[in-house]
This record gives sequence, C-alpha cells and structure tokens, in this order.
Amino acid sequence: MTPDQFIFLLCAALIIASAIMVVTSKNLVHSALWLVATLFGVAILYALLQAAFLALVQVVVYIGAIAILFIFAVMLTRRELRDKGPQLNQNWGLSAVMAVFTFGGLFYILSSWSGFSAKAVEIPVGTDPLRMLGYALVSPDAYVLPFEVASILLLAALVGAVYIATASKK
Amino acid sequence: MSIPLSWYLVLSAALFSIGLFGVLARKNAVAILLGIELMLNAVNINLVAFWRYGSTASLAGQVFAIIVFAVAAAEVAVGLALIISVYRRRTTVIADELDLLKW
Amino acid sequence: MTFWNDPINFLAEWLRGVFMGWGMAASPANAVTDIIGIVVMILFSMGIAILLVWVERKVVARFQDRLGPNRIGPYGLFQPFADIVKLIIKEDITPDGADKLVFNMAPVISLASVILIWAVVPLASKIYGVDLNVAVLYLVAVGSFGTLSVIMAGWASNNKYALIGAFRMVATMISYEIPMVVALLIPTIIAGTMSVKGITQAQSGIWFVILSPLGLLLFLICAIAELGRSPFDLNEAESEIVAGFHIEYTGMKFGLFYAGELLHAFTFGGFMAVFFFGGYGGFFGLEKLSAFTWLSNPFIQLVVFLIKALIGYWVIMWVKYSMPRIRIDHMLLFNWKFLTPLAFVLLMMTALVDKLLAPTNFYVLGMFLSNVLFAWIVIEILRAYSKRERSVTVEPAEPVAQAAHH
Amino acid sequence: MATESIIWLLPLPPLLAFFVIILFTNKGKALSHSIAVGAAALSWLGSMVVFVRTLAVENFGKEVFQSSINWLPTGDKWLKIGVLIDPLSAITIFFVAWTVLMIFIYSIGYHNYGQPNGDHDRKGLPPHGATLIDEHGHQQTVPSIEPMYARFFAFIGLFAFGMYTLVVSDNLLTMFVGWEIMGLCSYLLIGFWFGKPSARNAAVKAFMTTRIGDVFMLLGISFIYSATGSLSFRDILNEHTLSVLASTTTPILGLSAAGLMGLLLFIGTVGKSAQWPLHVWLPDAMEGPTPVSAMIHAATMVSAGVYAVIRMFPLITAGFDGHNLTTTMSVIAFIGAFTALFAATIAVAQNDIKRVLAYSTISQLGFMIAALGVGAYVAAVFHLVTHAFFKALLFLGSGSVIHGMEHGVLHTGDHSVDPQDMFNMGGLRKKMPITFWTFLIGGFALSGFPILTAGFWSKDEILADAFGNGHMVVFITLAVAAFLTAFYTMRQITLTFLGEPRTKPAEHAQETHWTMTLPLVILAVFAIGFGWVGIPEKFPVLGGLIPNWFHEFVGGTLAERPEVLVFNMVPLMTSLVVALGGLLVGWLVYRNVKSAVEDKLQINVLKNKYYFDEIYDFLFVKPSYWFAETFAYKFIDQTIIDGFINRIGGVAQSLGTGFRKYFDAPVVNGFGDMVGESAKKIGKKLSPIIQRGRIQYYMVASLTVAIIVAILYYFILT
Repeated sequence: MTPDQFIFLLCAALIIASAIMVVTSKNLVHSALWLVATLFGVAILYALLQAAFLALVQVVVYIGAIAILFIFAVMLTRRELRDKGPQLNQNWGLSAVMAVFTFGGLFYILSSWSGFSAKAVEIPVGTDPLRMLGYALVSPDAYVLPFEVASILLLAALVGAVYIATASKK
Repeated sequence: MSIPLSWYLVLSAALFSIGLFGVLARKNAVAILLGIELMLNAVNINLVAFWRYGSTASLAGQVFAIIVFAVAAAEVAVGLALIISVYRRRTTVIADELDLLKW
Repeated sequence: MTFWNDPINFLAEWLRGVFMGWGMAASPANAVTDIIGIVVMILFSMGIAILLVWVERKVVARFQDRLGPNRIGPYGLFQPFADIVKLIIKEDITPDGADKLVFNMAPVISLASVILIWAVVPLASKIYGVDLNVAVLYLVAVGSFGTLSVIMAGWASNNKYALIGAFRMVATMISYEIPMVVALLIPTIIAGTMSVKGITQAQSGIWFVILSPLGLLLFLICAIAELGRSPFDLNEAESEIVAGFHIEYTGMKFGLFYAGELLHAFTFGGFMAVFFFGGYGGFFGLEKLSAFTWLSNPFIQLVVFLIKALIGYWVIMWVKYSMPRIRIDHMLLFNWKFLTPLAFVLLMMTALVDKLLAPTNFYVLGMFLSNVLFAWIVIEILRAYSKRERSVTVEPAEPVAQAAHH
Repeated sequence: MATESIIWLLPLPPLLAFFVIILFTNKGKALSHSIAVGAAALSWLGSMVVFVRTLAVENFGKEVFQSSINWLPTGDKWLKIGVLIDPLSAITIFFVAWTVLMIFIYSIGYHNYGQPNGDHDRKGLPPHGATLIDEHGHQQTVPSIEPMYARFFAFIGLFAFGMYTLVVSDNLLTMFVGWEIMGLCSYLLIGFWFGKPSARNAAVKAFMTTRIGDVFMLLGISFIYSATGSLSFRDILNEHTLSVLASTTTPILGLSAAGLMGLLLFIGTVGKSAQWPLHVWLPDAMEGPTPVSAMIHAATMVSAGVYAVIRMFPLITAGFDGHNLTTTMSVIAFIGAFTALFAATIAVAQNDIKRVLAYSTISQLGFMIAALGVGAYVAAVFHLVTHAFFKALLFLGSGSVIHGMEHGVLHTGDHSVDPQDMFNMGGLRKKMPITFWTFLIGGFALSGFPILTAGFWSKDEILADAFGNGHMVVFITLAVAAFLTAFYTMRQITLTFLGEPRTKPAEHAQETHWTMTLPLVILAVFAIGFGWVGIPEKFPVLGGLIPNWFHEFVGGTLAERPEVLVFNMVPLMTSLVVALGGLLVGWLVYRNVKSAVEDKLQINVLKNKYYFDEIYDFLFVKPSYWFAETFAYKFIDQTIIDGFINRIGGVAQSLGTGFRKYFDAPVVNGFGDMVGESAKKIGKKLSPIIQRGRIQYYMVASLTVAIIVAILYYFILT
C-alpha cells in the first residue's frame, strides 16, 4: 500500500463514517458538525486529485459558509436547543433499503463500464492546472457563459432568499 | 498516483446513497438539506475524479464542480430561507407535519 | 548547501541520512522527516505565542501608563511561563449541560486553525512550510475553521452569553471575510500569483503598500474584525455578555483560545508584512549589490520578517488599546454598505490600472495616484453623506408650525 | 455614418429612454424628461439626416435605402428583418419625428413641470392642484405636478419606439411588432389615470377593439407568408408576385388572393385607424392625457393604420385596371367615405372640445382611406402628412385650452365647471392669444381654408382624384363630409375662442407655459407651409410656381408613377364652396349661442353617436359576458368539466344501475355493483395511505417504483 492509498482509505473512512453520522445523529447540530467533517474529507480527496484550488474552495464555501449557515438555521428553527425523540420518519426502513439498492445499482452499472479501474496519468510538467482553470473560467471560447450564468443564479438566489426569509412587516 | 478511478467512484456512490437515505428518512427539513449537500458532494467527487483520470487539459470537470458549488450555495440559501419562512408560519420544520398538499 | 545558506533542507537531508542509516526505507524516512518538520514548525509558532503573551502585556501596560509584568525574570520575561503553569493547574471545568465532545474540540480547532496558517508563512526564502500555489485562498480557507470553532464553543457551552457572543463573532467573521478576500486579491493581482512566496518575491523592487495603500488599509480593518479585537470586540464585550463565546472555558482550554488569538494577531501582522511590506525581503534591490549579499541570508531574512510582523502586530495592538467599541449593527452596516462595495470597486480599479499601466514607466506612480484619487473620492462621498445625515436630524419642523398659526 | 446605420438606430433612443426611466430614474422628474426629450431629439435628428439624404438621391423611388439581416432560422431559410426608407417612409418619418418631438416637449408643460406637488394627489388620478401660501399669507391654488410624471415619459418613449420601428421596417413582421407595441402603449397611456373608472374602461375598450382588427391583420400576414414565403415588402410587392397573387382566386367571396390579403390587412387598419365599424374606441380614448390624444390618436398611431394600407397599396390594388375598382378597393372606398361622413355628423353635436377633434380625426382618416380606395395614392399620403401636422396642432391646442381653463377653475375654486366643455368657454382669444392663433390656423387647415392652409391642398387633391376618376358617390359623400368638417370646426373655434366668456373660469383662463406654446407655433408653421410642396401643376395662377415636389417624390415609390390628373374646375369649386361655406355657416350659427340649450344641433341620435356604443354593448359585450359567465363558466367549466371530475364515481355507479335496468341480469348487476363498490372502497382505503401530503413518502414511493422498474428492465432485457 502506497502512502496515497493509505491517505485515501483514511479519508474515505472519515467521509463514510461522518456521512452516516450526518444522516443518523439524533442531535441536529451534531449532524451539521459531522457534515463539516465529511466535507473536510472531500476537500482532502480533491487535494489528492491535485485539484488544490477546488479543495480550498470546498473548505471556504462549504465549511466557512454553508455549514455555518446550516448551524444557524438549525438554531433558528427551534424553540428548545435540544432535539427530542427519533429523528427518522416511519419510512426509514424502506428508505435504507432503497439507498442500498441505489448503491448496488450504481456499483453494478459502474463496474460494467470499461473505464472503471482506469489509472491516472501524471499531469504533464509545465502545465499549471490552476492557471488553465482561471483562463477557462473567463475565456469566451470556454466557460465564461456558464460561469456568468452561475453567478447570476447565485445573485438571484441570494435576493430570493433574503426576500423569503425576511419577516413581513405588519 | 496509484489509486484506481474505481475507488473514487465507489466512494462517491456510497456517499450519494447515504445522502439519499438522509433525504428520504430524516424528519427535520434542515436535515433533508444536509442530505442533499452530501449528494451534491458525491457528484463533485465524481466530476473532479473524471477530470483527473480523463484528459487534464480539458477542464470541464473542474469547471462543473465550481458551478455545482455555486448551485449548492444558492440551493442552501433558498432552501434555508424557505425553511425559516415555514418555521415562522407553522412553528415546525418537521417535514411530515407539513402535509397540507393533499386533497 | 551549508547550514547557513539553507538550514531547513540541510537539516532535513541530515535527518534523512540518519534514518536511512538506521535501515529505514526511503519513503517512510521522508514521511518521518516531514512529520518532524511539522512538529518543529508548530513548536516554533507556539514559542512565538508564549513570547507574545509577554509582549502583549508589556505593551498594553505601556499604553495604560503602567509597568506591566516585571517580577519574574528580566523585564518579567518569564511571566508567560508562570501564566501557563497557572492555567494548567486550574480546575478544568466542563459545564453540566455542555455538549462534551464539541465543547472540548472547540479550543483545539481554534488553535489548530491558526497553526495551520503557519504552513504557508514564508519566514525566509528558504524557511517555510510549503510553497502553495493557492496560498492566499488557503489563508482564507483555514480561517473558516476559526469561525467553526467559535460557533462550536458558543453552542456547546449551553450558555446564552456564550451563544450570543458566538453569533456576534460569527456574523462579524463571515461578513468581514468578503472584503478581506477582496483585499487579498489586490496583491494577488499585482504579483500575478497566489503563492505567498511569489508575492514576496514580486516585492523585491517595490513594496505593494506603495502600489496599493488602500488595499493595506482594507486588509488591516478586516484583519482586526476577523480577530475580534477592539474596536470590533463585540464578541467579548464584558459589560454586555461577560466574555463571549469562551465564557465557560477555564484552565488550559481557555489558554488555547487565548494563545490562538494572540498568534492569529501576530500571523496577520506577518501577512501584512508579506502582502504589503515585502515579507522577508523587499530591500528595494539592495541585496543585489555585492556589499549587501548578506541580506539574502535566511537567518537575516527570518529576523527581518519577525521584526516586520511584530511591527504589524504592534499596529493591531495600538488600534486595540486606543479605540472604543462599536455597536454590532453599526459594525455590520459598515461592512456591508461601505467596506464591501469599496473593496470591490478598489479591486476593479486596481485590476484596470494594473492592466493598463503595467508595461509603461508610470506604473508605480499611476497605481499610487489612482489610490489617492480613489481615497479622495470616497472621502468626498462620505462627507456629503454625513452632511446629509446631519441636516436631516438637525432641521426642525418650524415652518409648518408657523403656517399653522395663520 | 452610413445612412443605413442611422436608420437602424432610429428607433433605439426612445427605447433606451424607456428602460432607463423605468429602471433607474423613476424618481427624478427633470432627469426623466430630459432623457425622454433628449432621446426624441436624437431620433428627430437622425430622421432629419435621413430625410435630407433621401432628398439628395436622384430618382429615389427606385434606389432606396435598405439593409437587412438574418433573424430567425425557418427550416433551411432565414426570416429576414431589416430597415427600408423609400419615399413613403421618408415622408412619414419626417412628420413622425416632428410631431413626436413636439409632443414630448409639450408634455413637460402639460404635466405641470416645475409646479409643487399636489395637496392630495394620488398616483393614477389627474393632479388636483396644490395650495400655496405666499409671504403675505394669501392662499392660492395652482396646478400641481403629475404624480406619475416620469412614468408618462417612459411610456411615450416606448410608444415612439413602436412608431419608429413600424415606419422603418422593411417587412410585415417587425411592422406588426411596432404596431402591437403601440397598441400596448395606447392601452397604458389611455389608462394612464387608472384611478378613473372611465379611463380604465376606455383603455380596455381601445385594446379590445383594436385587437379585433389585429387578429385579422395577423391572419392576413400569415396568409401572405404561406402564399409567398416571405414577409419582406420588396419580395411581396414586386410585379411578378403581385400578378400571381392577383390571378389566384380564393373560395371566399370570389376574391383574388391579393384582394383577400389586402382586405384582411385593411381590417387591421380599420381597428387601428378607428374606421367604422371599429371606431368606437377612439372618442373614449380622450380619457388619456392630451399629449397622448395628440400623439396616439391624431398624429402617429392612427396614422400607422393608414400607413400600413398605403404600404400595402400595390397588393390591395393588384388587378386594378385604373377605372373599375376591385372588390377590395370598393370595400375600402366605401368604408372610408362612409366613415368620413358618419363621423363628421357626430362631431357636429359634441360639446367636449377633445371629442369633437376625436370624431374629426376619424372623419379625416376616412378621407385618406377613401382616397386609397379610389386609387389616389399620392393624395392619401399627402393628406396623411398634412393631417398629422394640423391635427396634432389642434389636439395640443385643445390641451392648452383645457390647461388654461383648469387654471381658471383652480383660481376661482369653482370645481363644478367642466374645463373640457366648450359651452363653458368663450372669449379665450384674449386670454390665450398664442393658443388662439395657432388653433385658428389648425382649424382652418382642417376645414381646408383655401390657398393658405395645407389642409386645402391635400383635401382638394383627394376630391379631385375622386372626381377625376369618376367615382361620383365617393366624391359627393366626401364633399358633404368636408362641408360638415368646416362647419364643426368653426363651431368649435367660435364657441371656444370668440364671443364673451360664459363662465368665471373662462374669464380667468391663462396662457400656458412656453413648453406648450412653442410646439404649437412650430406645428402651425407646418400646418400652413406643408401644403405648398404639393400644389397641383395645373392649378390656376399658383400651379407651377412651386413645382409639385410631393407628387414627384412620393409617386416615385410606385412601380409606375401615377399620371398627373387633368385639371378640372368642379372639384376645386366644390372644395372652395364647402370650406368657406362651412366656416361661414358655423360662425353665423354659433356666434351668439350662450349655452348648450340653445344649440339646435343637440340631436339625441348624434349626441349619442348613433347609439353605436349601446348597439355594440347589446350585440357583443353583453353576449360575451353572457358567454363567459353562463356558457363558459357555469356550463362548460362548472357543469361539464367539474361535473366530470366530481362525478366519475357517480357515473360508474349509474352505469351499473343502467345495466341492471336495461338488462335486468342479476349477474351483470352484481358484477357492476361489485366493481363500482370495490373501486370506491379501494379508493377510500388507499387515499389516506397513498396521499398523505408527506413529501418524503412520495419520494420513497417513486424511488421504489423506479428501482423496481429498473431491476425488472435489466432482468427482462438482459
């Protein structure tokens, strides 16, 4: 086992374990904190995949903003800070079965794909993926339009969210 | 880079399924959104992995991942705003109790 | 390669040789060497933190016309060690209703978030943790762990003051992160790289503070807000919420928060030096002269960097001990309605001027003058605004009253 | 800049002004009107440049300015859009630019710019006036500024965009787009004071009535597209296409294809230009602010209808041999002539100063339509242009009068006096001299006062054409209408300006602001001067002094230049007699009338506009209400659709009952019962299980089904 694989497995264990905690934890704040752990694990995966920029964006956006937002939301939508009673609804058994089936189905389809166990090639020396990504995001013959559309979506969502969440003045 | 692509794919499939379970089985609406976040992250793992294991010169995977970030942020903002708004009216965020949409 | 020219690599090579001599394979030897390097770096930063306790207390005493610690050791230099002993032997309390795991994790994450930053701090051209090509973003990303630790501490304490303090702190940190990122993008644009080492090297001719004084100002304000220091110390406003998110912490857990804060402040002082004052270098080309080649020595650079960082730290302290506290709503309004738009406009202006003037001889002058012009416009707008605000409040409703008499 | 580029850019400034005002400068009044007037001035400047350049082109009718681009892919071809300036659109753009600019400027004064905000003005209602207290403590009521000042300029900006688009279009599609934008704007502007129920209703009425015409017009456009595969004027109006279309017959009324197209397009015009029987909206449209009335309902929009017919003239007249009118042309001539007379008779009995003008507009448009119907192309264009100038002048003048009267009303505080009723006026000549003289010029132009005014030359040309081509019925009808025109115009002038003031407010009326009088003066210049460019060459004494430039210029549009008519004294004498006679009679009859009671012409049938509103109400409005309420809502919606949904179970049951009754078979009976009952029971049992309103339950269910289907699919197919 190479160090890479070791780190990956460690990371995967962290992701899976904390993801399971996210969906099963009885305390919602703990769920949100476990989500942070999952997301951090995913960020490490990005780093392993040599997408350093994405790894850091993952941390900034998810842990720095989204997770905090979740914790805020959890705290804002309750009268008592502690959760009581079960946090799963009556369908959880069926849901679990379905989730397993989904995993099985995905695994089945993926494993029958020819590129399933492809190996990565080294990123050619002299190319800077970060610089390329920067150019790709603002170059007209690459992704400037989707990028701008995404930013407009974000703006619209922001305005919408503020409007929805603002208490109507009486 | 001695890790085969399959590891990432299986991990992301597992993460996706866990997220799906969260969406289907959690009572609290915020927790449902947490599940959706897990699913989106699973998708992102796939995108970045495909970028790395495919042609690294074409940046579609990374760009899509960035767009997914934006979409996720938008989704969380709107979703949580909706939840807070619902809470203000109904004083509950338990999805099962929000069952007026029936005949 | 000698110890004097490249101490870190020299020592690493030597260690590696020692381990290989013990019969280790190459990759575990590398791994162990790396881990030792990390530990050394952490110890170094913690050592600085201990020193900072003394500096902070001494400086605040001077500001307040006192002597400060002067009993233990020369100039009270050993006072921090006494403090540490005190903190360690204090009773370690975890409150009853607290969420134990989260409660105990919070101070660790808080300190870790600061120490993680040190991975990219370029202490000297040859002394640094890692030269990351996205270091600027890394700085912000790691900072978000600090936010997380605050909210964890505030929530887990099961105390309303802690929670309110945490909310205030988090609101501040998240809000001020935006102008901060923009402020960080200014050196990035000028240097054309996100690597802090690259930014430092880009300043060997001229410091960025001359090219973008407003960027420095913006960064300083945001840094103070991020730190939660006065005038932005709403999180611990003693008169309102006692001590903020760490109200329930005692002993060494509190000590971790405290050390984290001090070290964070010092780190920001260091980054001020890195981004705007040439970091470890920036001798205006002096080191290229044969008489001054010794300026490129790593140890000289280390000393230069630490001095610059300390000056930055001192400015932050200076502000802290001379400014009154601002109200929370004013503070957030200041950010959203003034600082954020200002930062964006400044960024656009910098990018534009940079792009237009980069190949010409007027580059430095143009950048500086554009900053001055921008500052002047902003001040004029503010003046007009405040005049309007005042006129609204001052003007009495007299004419109407007179009309009513008729 | 290349002329084509200027033409492309012509409509844009008003559109930009619209967006800028709506989006950004809604709060700033001075800024908004500066933007709007600036945009109009820009378009005006461009139009003038284009116009002057057209003059410089030799034989312009054949070598026009045009440019087009691919716009919509339709299969393997492209739908092109483009711009075209030929003599017709050049002359149209000339008067449109002038009148639009004048009206924009006029609006500043009309909406009381510079006056204080009203005491209790609200959005959607006309300003009620503001109370000022000077340093001596005297209380004084003055007009107040329009509460939706900026919005008005935005709307007229959009309107101007529509008009320019329509005029510079080289194809039916963009022309129709401009046409519809104007329809929308006229709706918005007529209902500008939406706080008044009458304005609301008028807006809806205008929109709905013109919509009838527009639907037919769209049909016509579709027909043209399906028949020729193109919408560009150049493609449709070439001789080859036209001869093919003229020789194709259609099953409808035995019309040729060209005739049917022309008729369908003409119905659009009937709606837009308020011809009988779709004229009812225009008088009601006077509820809008006066600049709107002037702009939409006199100078530009209604002209657009006539413009469209003129534009499609070759299509309409396809198959016309020069003497015997085609069916389509007969219809057009009939409707035009009839409308001209019919509206003139109503105008005689109206008391509202703007309504008189509204009916006069309908009548004058009838003149143009009739002229087109008899093939008098140039005469129609000529009258279109002169009419636009003098009718805009009259409308703006009437707005100025109303404004002056309102000032009087506010000054005296006597709110019972209707500032629009002519019988409340009188003697305004001394109070408002500029308005009086310009209104007099406009009125004389409308009546066709000989030699001096533009209206004389254009109207005379129509009459001469009708006479010269032997259409005596049309000629006589138009002559009578012309007489009535002169009569009611003089009635209006006499009642409004001459004599002594009949009410207190009329005594205190005041001349209006220069922003209102300046446009009046400029338009008055055109109302006189524009006639001189089209004096017939054979006219006694004057003919040939100035070359008949207009005929040369506009006539060049057509494939074959219309030949100059043989001069005949009969139509000339007729127009002299009717114009002067009408004016004289009008003055004689009304010079001493003191109040509406003394007016002999207050005949109910005229006053009530031949009861057309009532008839339409009875024939169309009531039935459609009935249709909507009783048939569509109660019958179709409630009885059929809802009943269907609600009673499926019941139907199943009654089916079962039917089976039992008719077959009397216990087996069938029992089976039917069982099916019905069990369906009901299952439904009742399932409903709370399946339909819980719980989103997650639905998701699990759908996912389960999806996975089961996927598994089955895999196992069965592989």
